[in-house]
Amino acid sequence: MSLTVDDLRVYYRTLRGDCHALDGVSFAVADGEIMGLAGESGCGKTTLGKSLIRLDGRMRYVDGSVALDGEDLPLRDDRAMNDFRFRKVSIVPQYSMSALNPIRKIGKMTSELLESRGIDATDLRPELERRLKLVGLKTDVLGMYPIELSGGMKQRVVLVISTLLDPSLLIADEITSALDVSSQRAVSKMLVEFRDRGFVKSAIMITHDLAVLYQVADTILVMYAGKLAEKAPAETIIHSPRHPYTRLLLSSLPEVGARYETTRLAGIPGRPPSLIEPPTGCRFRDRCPLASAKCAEEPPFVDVAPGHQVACWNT
Amino acid sequence: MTRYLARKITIYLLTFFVAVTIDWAIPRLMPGNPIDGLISRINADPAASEELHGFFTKSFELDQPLWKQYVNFWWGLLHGDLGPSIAYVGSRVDELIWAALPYTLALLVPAIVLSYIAGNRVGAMAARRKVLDNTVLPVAYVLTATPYVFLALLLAYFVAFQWQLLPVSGAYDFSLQPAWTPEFAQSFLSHWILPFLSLFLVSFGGWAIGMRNLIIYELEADYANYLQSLGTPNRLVRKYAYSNAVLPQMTGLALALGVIVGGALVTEIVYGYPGVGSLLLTAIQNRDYFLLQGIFLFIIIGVLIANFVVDLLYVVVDPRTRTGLQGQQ
Amino acid sequence: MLEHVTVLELHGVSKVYKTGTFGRGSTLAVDDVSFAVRPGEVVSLIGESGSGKSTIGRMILRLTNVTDGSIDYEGNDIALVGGRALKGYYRSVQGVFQDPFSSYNPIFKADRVFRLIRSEYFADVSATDWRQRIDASLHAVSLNPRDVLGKYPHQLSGGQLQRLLIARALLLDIKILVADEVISMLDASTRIDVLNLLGELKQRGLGILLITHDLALGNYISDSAVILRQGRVVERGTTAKVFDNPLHPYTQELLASVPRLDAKWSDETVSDLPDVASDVGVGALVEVEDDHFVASVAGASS
Amino acid sequence: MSEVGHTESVSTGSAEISVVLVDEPERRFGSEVAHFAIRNTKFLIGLSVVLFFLVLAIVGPWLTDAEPFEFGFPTGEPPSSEYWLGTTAPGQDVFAQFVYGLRASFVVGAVAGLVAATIGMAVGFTAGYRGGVIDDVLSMLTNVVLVIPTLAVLIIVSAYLSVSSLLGEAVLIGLTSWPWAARAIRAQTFTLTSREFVSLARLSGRRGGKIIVTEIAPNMSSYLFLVMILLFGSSILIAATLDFLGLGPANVMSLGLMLNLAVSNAALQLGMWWWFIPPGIAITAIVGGLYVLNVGLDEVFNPKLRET
Repeated sequence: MSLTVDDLRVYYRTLRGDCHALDGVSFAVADGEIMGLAGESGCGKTTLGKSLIRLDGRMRYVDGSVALDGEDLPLRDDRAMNDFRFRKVSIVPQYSMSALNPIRKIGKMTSELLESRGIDATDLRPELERRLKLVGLKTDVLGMYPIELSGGMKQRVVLVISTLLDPSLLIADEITSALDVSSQRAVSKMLVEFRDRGFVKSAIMITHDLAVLYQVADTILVMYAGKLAEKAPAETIIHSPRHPYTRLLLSSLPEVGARYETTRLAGIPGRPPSLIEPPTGCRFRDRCPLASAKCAEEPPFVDVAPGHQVACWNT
Repeated sequence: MTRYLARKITIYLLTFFVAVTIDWAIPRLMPGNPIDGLISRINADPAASEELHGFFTKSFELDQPLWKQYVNFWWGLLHGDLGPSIAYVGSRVDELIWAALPYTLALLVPAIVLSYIAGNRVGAMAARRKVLDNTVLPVAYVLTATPYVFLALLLAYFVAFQWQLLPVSGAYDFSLQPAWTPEFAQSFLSHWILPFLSLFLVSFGGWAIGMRNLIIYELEADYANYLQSLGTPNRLVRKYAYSNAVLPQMTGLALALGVIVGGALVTEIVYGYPGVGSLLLTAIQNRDYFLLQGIFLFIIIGVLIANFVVDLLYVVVDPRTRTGLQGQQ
Repeated sequence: MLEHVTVLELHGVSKVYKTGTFGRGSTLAVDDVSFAVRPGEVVSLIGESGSGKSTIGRMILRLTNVTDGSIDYEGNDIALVGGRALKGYYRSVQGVFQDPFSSYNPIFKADRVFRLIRSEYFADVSATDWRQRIDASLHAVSLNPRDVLGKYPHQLSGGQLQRLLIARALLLDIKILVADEVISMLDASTRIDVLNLLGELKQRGLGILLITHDLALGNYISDSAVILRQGRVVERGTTAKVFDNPLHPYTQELLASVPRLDAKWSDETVSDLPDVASDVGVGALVEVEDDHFVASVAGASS
Repeated sequence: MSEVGHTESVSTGSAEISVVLVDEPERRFGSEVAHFAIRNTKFLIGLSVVLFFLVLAIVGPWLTDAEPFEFGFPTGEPPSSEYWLGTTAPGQDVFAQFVYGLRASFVVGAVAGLVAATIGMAVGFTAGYRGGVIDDVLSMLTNVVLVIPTLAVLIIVSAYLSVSSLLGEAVLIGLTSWPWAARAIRAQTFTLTSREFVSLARLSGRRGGKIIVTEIAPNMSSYLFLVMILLFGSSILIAATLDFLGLGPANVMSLGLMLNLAVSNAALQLGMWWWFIPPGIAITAIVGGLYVLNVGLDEVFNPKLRET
């Protein structure tokens, strides 16, 4: 089992008190699996991604544990965690466009980064060049400054750097959102190819765009207001979802071909609850058409079919 | 890169042109006849003032049409002829300034360079260690708020007069003549330390605060977060933060040159150090207009050259300007 | 209510941005673009970032000037409309922008946007009459006055803020609305409500220019579509024709790249996937079928 | 000066969703600013120091009937119960000189700060809002005045103009120290002008000038206040230097003039520390207090800064 997460809880300080960004999530990602992590803004998907590698600023672990390849990750010990970072678990951050040091050539920064982690940069040089070619970049990119590259090129450079040590788990946070449609497809397919070539053993792809996940992810985990709603193979989530939130979310996505006159789509009324004082029971209760008295009690995230988990009493 | 430097040079040439024009225009734009105003303030006896009146009219060439005066002013300037000095009768302004300049530079250049380097180092350390942050920073705030003249007075009073550790006034012992002898060097150094120190400390405070804030800002930048997410040891992250923070500090250095030069002039006056500053004091006290205008031009030229040097250093430090792309403003 | 004369027409509009100090360098952002927007019709202007679509929106709203060509509203060139007449133009043509939180001055309450309109256009209207108009326009955008009035922008959701801006435009009883990426920053679930609102307003006779990079949205409510690439129109016509039978390679490429929920991407291997070939020439627009124009592709067989 | 505004990064498509809607803007408004200000130690220290000297400047002259230039007091007396700050070599009351000097420094600081801020705002807002050629010309002008050392210009001007009044000196200082404020305000205006609420104001029929006043300036009020504080402090420093050089008004007692008189009357050699130390400390304390006050307020207005 590549990654198992058990009742993980992460809060972060805001001016108005603690925000329960992640409120007890448990799931697993198998070897070779690309898990899509979807949900609207504020559902905690980015926080979940960060909690597996490095929390920043005002976030802190409240509860729970994470095991990677059978080994418990020392989440709370930042120094010990360094041994796992980059080698075992790596990340392509949401801010990839500005993740490269502006005043260092890309080649020099990469070798300084590798040397600082005790790795001989010259050994890896051929492999680095091979992978750059693989993602459609010429090797003289290494001699250029970040300011000279386009957004799509920077995204690919960060993807290559982050996976250079063949990590067991890669977290790809919104790597397609800031790109044009054509480069969006290219980058998404690169992730699959990196998994196929064994550059990463498994990956979590975080995005709000369910359509992209349907194209590349094996399974999709949908989150809502800091908790897990549903996880299932991509095909099942998109075409036969069980959780009411997933169903409503899918029904509000205009398909290429859907017309206003013929197929009138509907959004989900209301807004996600504030996570500063989250409501008890199921957090989707006040927006859910199937809500009943039972929903006052929090629904467990349980198997309803092999590889298909849902957190809802009325599925 | 050439585009970046070309733009900078145009600004400096334009600035020099404006400064010279200001220098030429002020005496001529004063209400009333400037010469009467000048002489009344020199309050010399009637006979001398009559002779001075003719002297001024000829040297200011007020009888000429304005544009002719302007052209002649530039012509004289380009030939290094800044006119005669009134305070030091018989010597020319440019000679006086060239004589005083080495002492000012001996004070100014080390003070600027060393305070910049030390200030940035200490500021970077303060951003890292809490204990330093709570001790060095408050001191830096006091230092940068202290007027140059007051720190000079404090050091002069305690170190020189009360504790008699170091001499005050002059650049070397009166009995000596400038020569490459260890004895002269020792005397020169002992006179040099206090003015240098007072100039160094005030500027040091400014850089330390600036760098400390910039480093904290850079450590929050995306590239720092990314490196830390990949488990990079803090040493490398801080190194990158420092090299990125130095860029705005360089621009800051260029902007601060005017203030530091002003500080140097005042510090020289407190210590009677024989640089351009002391020359300035005598020029003010004796209403020596040509000397004042000469000093004004030297300060402008000096600051412009220093600014250009900082721009050259900036091109070295910020590679993006070398790739033809616009460096930071 | 449909006046045949009311139309917003772009004739060969181009825009050149000056760069460098004293504008020595220049970049061509929009190049010879022509199309029209009529009341009761939604025209979608589709292009990727850097295609110049937002620049066109800003030129129509007189927020930036046209380099050459002209934009005519009701037959006269809006570039010549000055001072008081410009305020008249804004009574008929209004805009809503991409970032809801950047469209409100954060230190004032959200409904200050109404006060701005009132002080400039309806100073003589009585308070009660004005309040009724606000309630009516809020109702038209299915917002409850109690939920939105008197709140700071950060206390409202992106969807509410965008609908508030549309209500503001309705107060001026406009004919043409320029909606520049109004839903790209909203969550999927609230996005569709704003789109449906635009659909209802179209049926009530409003002309809408929907500027977006999202083909699925463009297709959902637009009657005709204009595909833009690097400042030039590559294909234009009735939405159904353009989407069902794309003729220009760029449009075909876009439609093939859009991630769909009912079909997987065709799976050529990643490395040979070219960025859209930039050398595909873009000639003048040729009417290939009724209301379906395509830029002639130099050399390549269409 | 860190950026005032709740989202820094420019939106590049939908990736911006989670950033904008998740963390509510950390900025604070009216009542909240006061609430956090009184808890910020830097703000309190800076404010109390500045207020102390302000009160001393207002009340001081009423505590003594001696005039700053009045002679006839014992010469060179160290501070005593009768002469709180002692007397000068020629027999003047140092305390009288000190409190009148304080008053002069606050006046110069305020007037010069106001003049510089007004010009800075005018140039900064116009260049930032208008852009294009106007921006290029104004920026060129700003860069030129920025490079010329303020002190050098003041030396020349005051040598000829024989500055007779405190106001004259303050205006002169203001006229030469506005450039960096103009640059700071221009940069801030530039970012605000690109925000969509400015375009919306134009779509509501508002024109340039009114938009700057009603939309842009209020948004920068905290930023403008910080600029004003720093201008106030730097003007006091420049005035002290000018007066020390003897280029300030000769008939007005200022802290700089006290230093000048002390040095030219060999106070250091005679060990009369009470003649030059109080004015020096006062200048340092006021300017230092203003800087610390500014840092404290910056943390209050933009809580993103790391709470040290």
